[in-house]
Amino acid sequence: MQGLIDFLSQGGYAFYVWSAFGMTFALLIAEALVLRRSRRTILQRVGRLARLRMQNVPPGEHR
Amino acid sequence: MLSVFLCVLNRDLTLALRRRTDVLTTLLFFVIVVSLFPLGVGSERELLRLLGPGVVWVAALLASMLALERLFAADYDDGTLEQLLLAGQPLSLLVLAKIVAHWLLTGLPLVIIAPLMAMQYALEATAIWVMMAALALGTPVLSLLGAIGAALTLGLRGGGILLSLLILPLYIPVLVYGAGAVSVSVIEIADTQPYFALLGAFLLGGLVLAPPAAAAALRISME
Amino acid sequence: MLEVDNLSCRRGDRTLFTALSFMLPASTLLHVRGRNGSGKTTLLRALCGLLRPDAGAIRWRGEPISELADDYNREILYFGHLNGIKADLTGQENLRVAATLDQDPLTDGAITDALAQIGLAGFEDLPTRMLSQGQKKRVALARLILSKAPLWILDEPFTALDTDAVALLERLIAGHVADGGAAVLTTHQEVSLTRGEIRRLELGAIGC
Amino acid sequence: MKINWFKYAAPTAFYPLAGRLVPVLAVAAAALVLFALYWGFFETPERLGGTNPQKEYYRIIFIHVPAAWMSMWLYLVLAAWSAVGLVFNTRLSFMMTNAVAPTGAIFTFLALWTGAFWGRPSWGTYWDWDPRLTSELILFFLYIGFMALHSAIDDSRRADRAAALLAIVGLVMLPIIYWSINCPDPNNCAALHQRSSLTDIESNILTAMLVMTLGFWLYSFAAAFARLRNIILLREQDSAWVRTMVDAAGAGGPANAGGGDALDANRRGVSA
Repeated sequence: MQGLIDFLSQGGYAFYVWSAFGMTFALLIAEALVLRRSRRTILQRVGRLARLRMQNVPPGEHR
Repeated sequence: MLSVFLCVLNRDLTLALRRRTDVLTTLLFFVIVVSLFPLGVGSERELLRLLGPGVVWVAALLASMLALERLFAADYDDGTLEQLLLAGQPLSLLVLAKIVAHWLLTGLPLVIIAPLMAMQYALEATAIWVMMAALALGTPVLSLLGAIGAALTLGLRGGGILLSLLILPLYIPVLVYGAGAVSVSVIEIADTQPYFALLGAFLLGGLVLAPPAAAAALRISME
Repeated sequence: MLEVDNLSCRRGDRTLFTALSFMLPASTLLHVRGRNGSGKTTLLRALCGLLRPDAGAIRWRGEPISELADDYNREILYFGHLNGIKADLTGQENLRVAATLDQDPLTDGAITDALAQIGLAGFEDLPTRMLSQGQKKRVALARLILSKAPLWILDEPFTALDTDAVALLERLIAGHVADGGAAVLTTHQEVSLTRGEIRRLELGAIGC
Repeated sequence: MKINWFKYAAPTAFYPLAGRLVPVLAVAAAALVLFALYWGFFETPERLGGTNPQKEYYRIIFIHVPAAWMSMWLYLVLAAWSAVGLVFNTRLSFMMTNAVAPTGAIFTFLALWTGAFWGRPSWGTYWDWDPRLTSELILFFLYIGFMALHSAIDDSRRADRAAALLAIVGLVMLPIIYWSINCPDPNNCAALHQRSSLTDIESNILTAMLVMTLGFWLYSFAAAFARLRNIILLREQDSAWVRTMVDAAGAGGPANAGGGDALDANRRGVSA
C-alpha cells in the first residue's frame, strides 16, 4: 500500500508527472476511439446510401 | 519577356491608382496599429524605445498580410486571372510582376512612413535608418511568401483568416532579423551587417522560390 | 488539330464524363451541348489545360497539351463565363493588356477598329465599369477580332448579347472556321455556319 | 518497402491490407508502450544527472522526447507523401497525408504539453521561449494550417493539392524558422546551447525512452492506417468495390458490429 502511495506521489511531483502522462494517454486513446466511431458512422452512412439506391431513389437527393 | 512583365506591373499599378483607397487603407492600418501600442503599454520613453522595433515590424507584418487577400482575388473574380494563366507566358513571371506591384503599393509606403512611426517610439536617427533599410529588404519577402498563401486560399470562405493562419508562422525569420537589426542599433553600436546579409539572403531566396510556388498554387486553385 | 482520347473528368466525388473521344480537325466547329451540370464547362476548361483530367489525353497537333504547356496556351483563345475584363480599365487598355500578353504588337488603331467593329465606337476611353453588361461582353468579344489563335474555346458566348451582337459573333466564328481555324463552343441555341463543318457533341446523354 | 507500396498504390488494394495491419500494429504499439511505462517507472533511478539532479519529474522525458521526435518525423512523412502526390498525382499519397496530419498534430501538442509540465519543476516556468519549444509551437501551427486549409476547400482534389503544396513550403521554411529562433543574434551565434547527447543518458532511461518512441511510432502507423481506411471509404463510397464490400460486411462480419445494424436494416429493406 505504502509502495503504491509512494509510486503515485512520484517524490512530490505527482501533479507534473501525471498531468503529462495523463494527457498523453488520454489523447492517444481518445484518437483511437474517435477513429473507431467515425468508421462505424461512415459504414452506416454508406450502407444507408446503398439501401436507398436499391430502392431506386436517386442518390443525389439524399446527399 | 520584359514587356510582358512590365505590362502586368503597369496594369496592376494603374488599377491601384484608380482605386487609391485600397492603398491608403493598408497604410492607415499600419499607422493606427503602431500608434495604439503606446496607449496600451504607457508612454515611457525607455520602454517605447525597447518595444519600437518589434511593434513596427509586427504592424508591418499584419498590414502586408491584410493587403495580400486582394493580391489575386480581384483578378479571380472578374476572370482576368484565367486569362493570365492562359496567356502562354511563364506564369511565375506574371506572378512576380503582380508581387512587385503589390510591394510597391503596400510595402514601399510602409518603408517611407516608417521614420514617422519610429519618432513615436523615440528612436534615434541611426535606428531610423536601419529600420528603413530593414523594412526595404524585409517587406518584399513578406509579399513573396504571402503570395503563396494568397494563391492557396483563393476564393475560399474566410480566406483572409485562413491566410493569416498559414502565412504568419512563415514570417517569423523576417520578423526576428528585421526587428533584431533595429534593436541592435538602438542598444549599442553593434554590427548590423549580418542582419542585412540574412534579410538579403531571404529576399534572394524568396525571389527565386516564391514565384514558382505561388504559380503552382494558382494552378491548383484555378482547377 | 485537336484530338481528345478517352477523357474522363470528375468534379468532387461525381464523375461528369468518362471515355470521351473526339477529333477536331481544322475548319471545324464543335458544338458541345448538354444539360446544366453535364460537364460542359469542365470539358472546356480541360481542353484549355486549366483543369487536369482524371484520365485520358488531349493532344494538339499530335502532342499532349500538358507537355506543350505555354506553347499550347499561345495557340488558344479561351472565353469563359467571366468576361476577363478589368472594370477599372478602359476597353482600349483591356485589349492592350490582352494583346501584350499574347505578345502581339498591335497598333492603337487596330484596337480602336476592333472596338468600332463590335459596336463600341466612342466608348474605348471609358472605364468598362461605366458600360452595360452587354457592352462589357462586347469588349471581351473584341478579343476574337484581334486574336490570331487557331483554336477558339468559347463557353456560352451568346448569353447576355443582343441580336445584333449574336449575329456578329456568329459571323466572327464562321470567319474563323472558314480561315482554317477550329472552335469549340457551348451554347443552348442552334448555330449555323456558311462554310466549314459543324460537329455536335452531346454530354450527359448517358445517365451518371 | 517502396516496392510494396507501389503494388498497393491503389486505394482498392491498400484498404484490406491496412485493415489487416491496424490490429497487429495497435497491439504491438500497446505492448511496447506498456513495457516502456513499466521500465520507465520501475527500472530507472529516481534522479537524473549528477551535481544538480532532476528529481522524479524527469520521467516526463519518456513521453516528451518520443512525442517531439514523432511530431517532427510525422511532418517529414506528411511532406514526403505530399511531394509524391504532387509529382506522381497518386490519390493514395494525398489520402496518406490526411491520415498522418491529425496524429502528427496530436504528438506536437503532446510535446508542448509535456514540455510545459516538465519545464515548471525544472525551469520554474510552464513556458519559456526556448528555441526547441518555440519551434515545436510553430510546427503545431503548420499542422493546424495544413488541416485548416484542407478542410476549407470543398473540392477534394484542390484541397489535396493545395494542402500538399503548403506542407512542402512549410518543410522548406521550418529549418529557416528554427534557425532564426535559435540564433536571433547572428553576431553571437557561437552561444548556441548544446544539449546532452544520447550517450550521456543512463542506459535504463535510454531504454524506456527508445522503446516508448518505437511504441509511439507503431501507434502512429496504426492510427494513420485506421484513418486512411476511413478516408478511402468516404472518398470511394460511390465506387462498386465499396458497395460490394459493405454488402459483404453486412452478411455478418463480427468486426463490423456497429455497421451491422444499418446493414441488417438494409437487407430487410430490400426483402420488404
